[in-house]
Amino acid sequence: SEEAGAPVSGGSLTWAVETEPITLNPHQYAQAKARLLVWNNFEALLTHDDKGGYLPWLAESYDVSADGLAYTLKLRSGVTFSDGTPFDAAAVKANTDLLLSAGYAPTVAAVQLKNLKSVDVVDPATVRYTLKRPDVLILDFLSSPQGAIVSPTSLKAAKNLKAGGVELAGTGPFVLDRYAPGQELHYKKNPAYNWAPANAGHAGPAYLDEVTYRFLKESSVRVGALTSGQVQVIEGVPATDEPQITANPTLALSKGLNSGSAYSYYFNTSHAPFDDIKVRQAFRDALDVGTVLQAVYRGAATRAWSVVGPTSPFYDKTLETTYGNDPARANATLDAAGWATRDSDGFRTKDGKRLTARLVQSAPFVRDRRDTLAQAVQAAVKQSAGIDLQVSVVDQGTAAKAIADGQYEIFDNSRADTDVGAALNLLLTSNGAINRTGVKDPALDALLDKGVSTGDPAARTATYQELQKKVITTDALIQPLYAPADQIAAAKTVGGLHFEPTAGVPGSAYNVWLRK
Amino acid sequence: MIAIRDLHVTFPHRRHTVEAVRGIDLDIEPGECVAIVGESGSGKSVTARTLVGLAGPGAVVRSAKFEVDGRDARAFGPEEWRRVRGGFAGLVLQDALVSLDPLRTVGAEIGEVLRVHGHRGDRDLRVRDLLATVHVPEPERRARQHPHQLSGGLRQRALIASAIAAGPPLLIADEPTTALDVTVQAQILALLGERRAAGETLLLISHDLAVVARLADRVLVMRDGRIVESGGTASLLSAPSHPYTQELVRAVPSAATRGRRLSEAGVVAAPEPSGDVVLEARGLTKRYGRHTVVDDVDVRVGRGEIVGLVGESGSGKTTVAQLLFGLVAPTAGTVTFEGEAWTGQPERRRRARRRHLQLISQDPLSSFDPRWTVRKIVAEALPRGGAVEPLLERVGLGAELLDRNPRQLSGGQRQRVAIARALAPRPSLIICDEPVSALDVSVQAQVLDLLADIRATDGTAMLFISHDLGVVHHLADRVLVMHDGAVVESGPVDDVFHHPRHDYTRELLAAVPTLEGEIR
Amino acid sequence: MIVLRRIGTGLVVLWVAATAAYLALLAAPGSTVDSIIGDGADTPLIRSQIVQEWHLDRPAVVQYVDYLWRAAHGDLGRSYLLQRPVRDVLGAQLWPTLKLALVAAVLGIALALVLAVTTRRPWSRRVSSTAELVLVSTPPFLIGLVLLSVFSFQLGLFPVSGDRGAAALVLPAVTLALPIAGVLTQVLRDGIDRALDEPFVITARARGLRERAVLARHALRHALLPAVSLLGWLGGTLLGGVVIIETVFGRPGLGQVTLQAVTSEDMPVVLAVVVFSAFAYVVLNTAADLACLVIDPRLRRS
Amino acid sequence: MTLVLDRPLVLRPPRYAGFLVAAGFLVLMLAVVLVPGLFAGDPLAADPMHVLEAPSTAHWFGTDQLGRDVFDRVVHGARHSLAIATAATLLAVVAGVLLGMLAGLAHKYADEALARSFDALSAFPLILLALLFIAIAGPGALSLVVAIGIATLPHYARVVRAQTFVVRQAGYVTQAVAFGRSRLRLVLRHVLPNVLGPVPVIAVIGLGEAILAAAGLSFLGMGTQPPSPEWGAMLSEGRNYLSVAPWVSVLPGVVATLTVIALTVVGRHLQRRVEGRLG
Ligand SMILES: Nc1ncnc2c1ncn2[C@@H]1O[C@H](COP(=O)(O)OP(=O)(O)OP(=O)(O)O)[C@@H](O)[C@H]1O
Ligand SMILES: Nc1ncnc2c1ncn2[C@@H]1O[C@H](COP(=O)(O)OP(=O)(O)OP(=O)(O)O)[C@@H](O)[C@H]1O
Ligand SMILES: [Mg+2]
Ligand SMILES: [Mg+2]
Repeated sequence: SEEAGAPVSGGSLTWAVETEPITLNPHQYAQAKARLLVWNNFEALLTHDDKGGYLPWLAESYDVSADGLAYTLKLRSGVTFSDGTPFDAAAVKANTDLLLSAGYAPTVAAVQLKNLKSVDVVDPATVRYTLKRPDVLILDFLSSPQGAIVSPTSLKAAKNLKAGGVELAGTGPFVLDRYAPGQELHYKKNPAYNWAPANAGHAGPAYLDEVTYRFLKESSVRVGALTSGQVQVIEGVPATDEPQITANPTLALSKGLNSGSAYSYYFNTSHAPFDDIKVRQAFRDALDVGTVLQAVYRGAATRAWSVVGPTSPFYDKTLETTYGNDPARANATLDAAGWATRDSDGFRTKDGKRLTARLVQSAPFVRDRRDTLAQAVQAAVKQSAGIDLQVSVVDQGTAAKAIADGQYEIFDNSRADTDVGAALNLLLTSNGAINRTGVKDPALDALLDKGVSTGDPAARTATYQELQKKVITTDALIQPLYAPADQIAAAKTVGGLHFEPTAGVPGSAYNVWLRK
Repeated sequence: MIAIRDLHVTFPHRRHTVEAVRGIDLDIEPGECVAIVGESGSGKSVTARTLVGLAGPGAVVRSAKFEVDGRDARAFGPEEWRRVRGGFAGLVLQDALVSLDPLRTVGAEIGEVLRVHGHRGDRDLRVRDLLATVHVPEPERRARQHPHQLSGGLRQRALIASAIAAGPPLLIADEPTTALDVTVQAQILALLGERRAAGETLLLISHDLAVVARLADRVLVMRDGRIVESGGTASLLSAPSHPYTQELVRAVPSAATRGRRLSEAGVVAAPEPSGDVVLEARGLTKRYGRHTVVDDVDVRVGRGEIVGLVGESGSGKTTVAQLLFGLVAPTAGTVTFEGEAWTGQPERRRRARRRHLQLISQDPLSSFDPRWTVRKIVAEALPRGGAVEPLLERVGLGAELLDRNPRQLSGGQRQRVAIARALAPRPSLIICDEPVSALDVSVQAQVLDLLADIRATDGTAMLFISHDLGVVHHLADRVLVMHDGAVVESGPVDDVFHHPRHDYTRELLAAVPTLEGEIR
Repeated sequence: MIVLRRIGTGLVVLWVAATAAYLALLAAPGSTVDSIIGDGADTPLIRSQIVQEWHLDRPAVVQYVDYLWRAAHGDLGRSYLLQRPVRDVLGAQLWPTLKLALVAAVLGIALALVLAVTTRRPWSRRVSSTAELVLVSTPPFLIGLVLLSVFSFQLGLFPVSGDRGAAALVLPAVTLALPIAGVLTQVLRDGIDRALDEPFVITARARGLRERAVLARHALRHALLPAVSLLGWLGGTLLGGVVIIETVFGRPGLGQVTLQAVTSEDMPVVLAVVVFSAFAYVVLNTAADLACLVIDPRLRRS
Repeated sequence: MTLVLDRPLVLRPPRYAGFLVAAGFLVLMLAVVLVPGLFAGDPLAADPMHVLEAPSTAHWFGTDQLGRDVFDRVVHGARHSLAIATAATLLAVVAGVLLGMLAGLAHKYADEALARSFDALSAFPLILLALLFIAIAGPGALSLVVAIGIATLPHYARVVRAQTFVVRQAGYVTQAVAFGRSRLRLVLRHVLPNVLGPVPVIAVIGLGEAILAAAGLSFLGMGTQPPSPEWGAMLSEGRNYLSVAPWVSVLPGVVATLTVIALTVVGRHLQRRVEGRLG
């Protein structure tokens, strides 16, 4: 903010974060909330710009062959890992080969690198990625945490390779020198750092001498820690706590919408009642998403109209206000669909069966008060259309079993992939890893394939907009709810806080400074 | 030293106020030994404790005059009372076995008195001297031991040592011999006699006239918080004037009372033994681990016969009873009951014959199901269709008790209910394990009379276990003397008690305080 | 000899606990693979890789024996979720929890001793026993929330959370200590009452001892006996308490690890926590037995 | 007879006043459990316009994050919380009495094995044991019931086992042997009724513990599922709003505490009565 003045070097910052990463090895990265930590000490070959394109980072440039099967990257020279190992093509290949090796990172190998054939060292400063079929998402991988390049020496030496920690060395502007599980991560400045990407805000070493990230799971506790001056920055400020920040003249609040898919309810079309499109439409008409969001998030949530997040370049704005909040139509549709009778509790029934939809939430992954939101939705659809939404928050094993056995009618999810195509592939392809709608539609699969076969932004936008119209309007497969967002609250003495372009999550501490 | 007039001690309660002491006068002159006797609950202990200002929580003490050591104690504050306690009067409490702190050494307990009363000099040395004074062998070692490592007699001695540690001119001993074996009891009495001979003042409290008779100059008889009679020991015991005192004196069982009623004037018939054997045990032996508790014991009980079993605590009397009853299997030996094998049989086979062998224990209360009424308890023992009332009448209980819970009965009434229950199945033998040990003399007299009556009318045989030689001599036809698990002597009571052949029997007999001996 | 037998039974309890927990977790719905995948991507390829990595294709018996064998050698396995040796995971969290538990225990015990001894007069006793009743009847997290709300949010006297410095320890330790103090005070007071009913106390008074000395030298030691035998209970309460207290105060520690492990079915960690808590119980109970021996000479006989 | 000495007498008489108040509270609770509709409105009625409002005459306990009336939820929550606690306690009592008596009557080795397994079971903090169970069976009311039932079972089993030992050796059982009674009859007529004596009283106090345990587990998110208004779950949900709306979590907690206190007071009173009768 303005009060922080011009950037100055030095100082140490304490930043309270919501989530303790389950792993500090970037290759194993699986939590969007951990992303702001990764880029402190690790870097990828490319990075996102704010228009859906890519900028070189540890690479100097990249080049795609005409058939879309070979990606050749020229690497930056003069870069060294913090353990002294030089950064070169061999290091890049070592990283990628490790990712492809069995048992190391199954998810990366099976999803992000599923189309990768090989990585080759062309010369010490050049690598080539060869694909089995065209897949522009390889660029997204190359700029993702999983694509971060770790010192091959430290990869070999690490005792707990998958957990990572201080033993893994990266090229980033900070070096992780202390990890107290359950408590905090401590980074110190890498004085030799001199290879920031073009959009980083400045060049050369980071401003701060040290950054400490403390893990404070409870939002009230984070806010309390900030207002009492124990920390200077926090992330994750729930709506109810926002007034405490905004009312305080020494604090500032900023928000960023995340990339990827919107938080949505996916209808399970493989059995009744949502195998009937009328019921799916009626559910959406029965729900006034705006009011529900207002109640739960007190105006702090951004309503989503599509499965694609509103900040994505592929977002189809024309979908807005085309459906929902029409109880009369919902009731008429349901009457027509045969759910015309009501039971003693006021729920609709058909052939003696209640119109029930089960939503199974896995407790460890519930965040953003999505359980509360579910209760609000529950109350709303009951009231307006007599739909019985049953919400259960269960442990991971039970949730996995419920999903595996098809014992659910609604699945809730949001994905924080930087390229929404990655999320849509997982969620909507016939054999997608998290296809919970049960949809198997060749036309849909063709669209999804087309979306990743070309790197041309305009062509991709057209494809994905067609796809959005199909799943939202034509098929009513999805009830989008809100666009996940991140919040940063900080003392006004802190400058340079920002959200990562495209991803929309809080950025690393590289460009942050502390007024003296 | 002590001069008290019209002392009242009451314990106010919300629902019922207990008047423990109702207007007694008490004077103790220096060098005198005064005794208070009376039945349980008559207010003896409360009186004794009131003398040192420890009447009890919430007690209200009123008196016309209360002088301790010539000063008016009614005006004493806590500090003055503290100096009286231990300094002027040493108190030996009633429950000798639990009156020393089990977590501290004997030496520490005695030393504490010395410290509190400002003893100068080597305390350990003084503790050892004190222990030696009360005849504790190896005082040095004993001083370092904890109470549980000492026998009952030694504990009582240590307690007396702590009471006299600060050299108080007055020693108050509340039931100093209760719960001790006769031989030990005799030693403690000898110790107290020694102190009295040395010219100390003594206030002795007991329910046992015989104990008192040996030591006291003066006796006060207490009942219901009042003193009913007092006077010189010899005159009071030989010619009691108050009916209650007369009753007390008459009720003491001994050789002289054989064939006589204790609770009233009259005689009891003793039938001639028929010669049939009801129960016979041969070579009974019981070992627990390496410890032999019962060692090669033979018992024979004839029809209609009362066989006494005496011995000190721990000699194995109860174990013999359990072996005969068939609750515990003997390590060796056999029991024959009514001519058929009794031991070595499966319980299923014995069940039908069980009714002919009954048991009466020392603590009747615990032998009743706490939820049951008297009626139900007795009815359980009756053969189908038997009536309860006549049975109760036989043991001298009215029908008004039928629907009471045993807890609402007095000790004597409880034991009568237990006897009624034992009689119900018309047994041929009743094993009585210390049936009167917990009872006051007068109540004990009634129960003993009842047992004698039953034998006379029903011809029920009994094995009568007791540590009280007087009781056995009064009631039994034959006696077995047990010592360390073995029977050392047996025979007709008069033979054994008048002409003991075994040393141990002689020792036992010598230790028994008797009224007759003192009165004559 | 006693010690050897204690260790023997201790080992049996440990083995039973570990085995029971192992069997129990085996019976849990969803496979191990499910819990490792969590809400991540799920394809047959990923599954087969996980099976390979964790050797899940072996028969259950072999896995169990292997688990016992490794556990006996101090290797508690690797966390499914955190990808680190369980020993490291627990080791790192042990100290914050231990610190909290120790401070709370000391606080609770001290408070109980002071209260039990000082509140012997009728009115103070009544006030204290009412407070104890309230404390033992209140859910610990409510105590925590109220303390947090008043002392941190409203008054700002203590840091809201975390594990930094002594100040951060105050509220959680007090929260944990209060119910303990409540229970212990009741036990101690009851023990003192009982001891004061014993004849040896009258004897002590009859020697001219001051009431204070009777309490300190005689009654308190007797009251300590039942309190000491609560040591095992105390350990359990502390261990169970930290699960909630650490959540309320956002502190790191075993409680957090346990909760995370249970919800994400991180079987190796859950098992380790079970074994650890059984271990703590065995140790504490042995300590309690020994302490009783020290206090009460009557028990030393055999 | 032994004497009761030098303990302030004031303490002995039972506190009837406290007992009566507590008993009255429990009667009220019972009424609330049986007909919650009489005392409060719909616990699920959300009102997005009145979210997190402070206690007032319209909403005695304020409103929660969805604009539901906290008082209505607390009243209806009584049914959930008390039902769970009662079911868990019943389970523990029945299983505990059976196992405890079995151990008390069994042969040395069987008894030893059972006693050790009670020990092993109580080696775990209740919360941990319940968590373990929930890890297997998943969260939910039924899991809570079984978990708390299992976790509190050793408590009853131990009391019953000890009591069985006492009763087994009591004079009246010996006496019953003297009348040639069969073993089964002995157990049914003498042992069982006398062993059961202290159980109901412990169960009343145990009920309070079960409420606390259920609340604790719900607080950790292992209990009943939203939107059902269970006290612990309400506390847990409300915790997020502690700094802005403390009433959402504190008031249900206070009601839970009062219930537990009332149960303890009544239980202890009964205990004194029973002991007074027996001793
Ligand atoms: N602290 C007390 N509160 C209420 N009543 C008491 C108290 N102490 C004694 N009593 C009552 O006072 C009466 C006299 O008791 P005391 O102990 O003096 O009898 P005792 O003659 O010593 O009997 P025993 O031979 O059984 O020792 C009894 O009825 C007893 O119940
Ligand atoms: N079940 C048992 N296990 C081991 N030792 C036992 C057992 N029962 C009794 N004893 C021991 O056997 C000895 C005799 O005990 P018993 O009860 O028969 O004595 P007693 O003569 O009835 O004594 P008292 O007059 O005190 O009742 C005692 O030393 C006792 O400790
Ligand atoms: Mg007395
Ligand atoms: Mg005996």
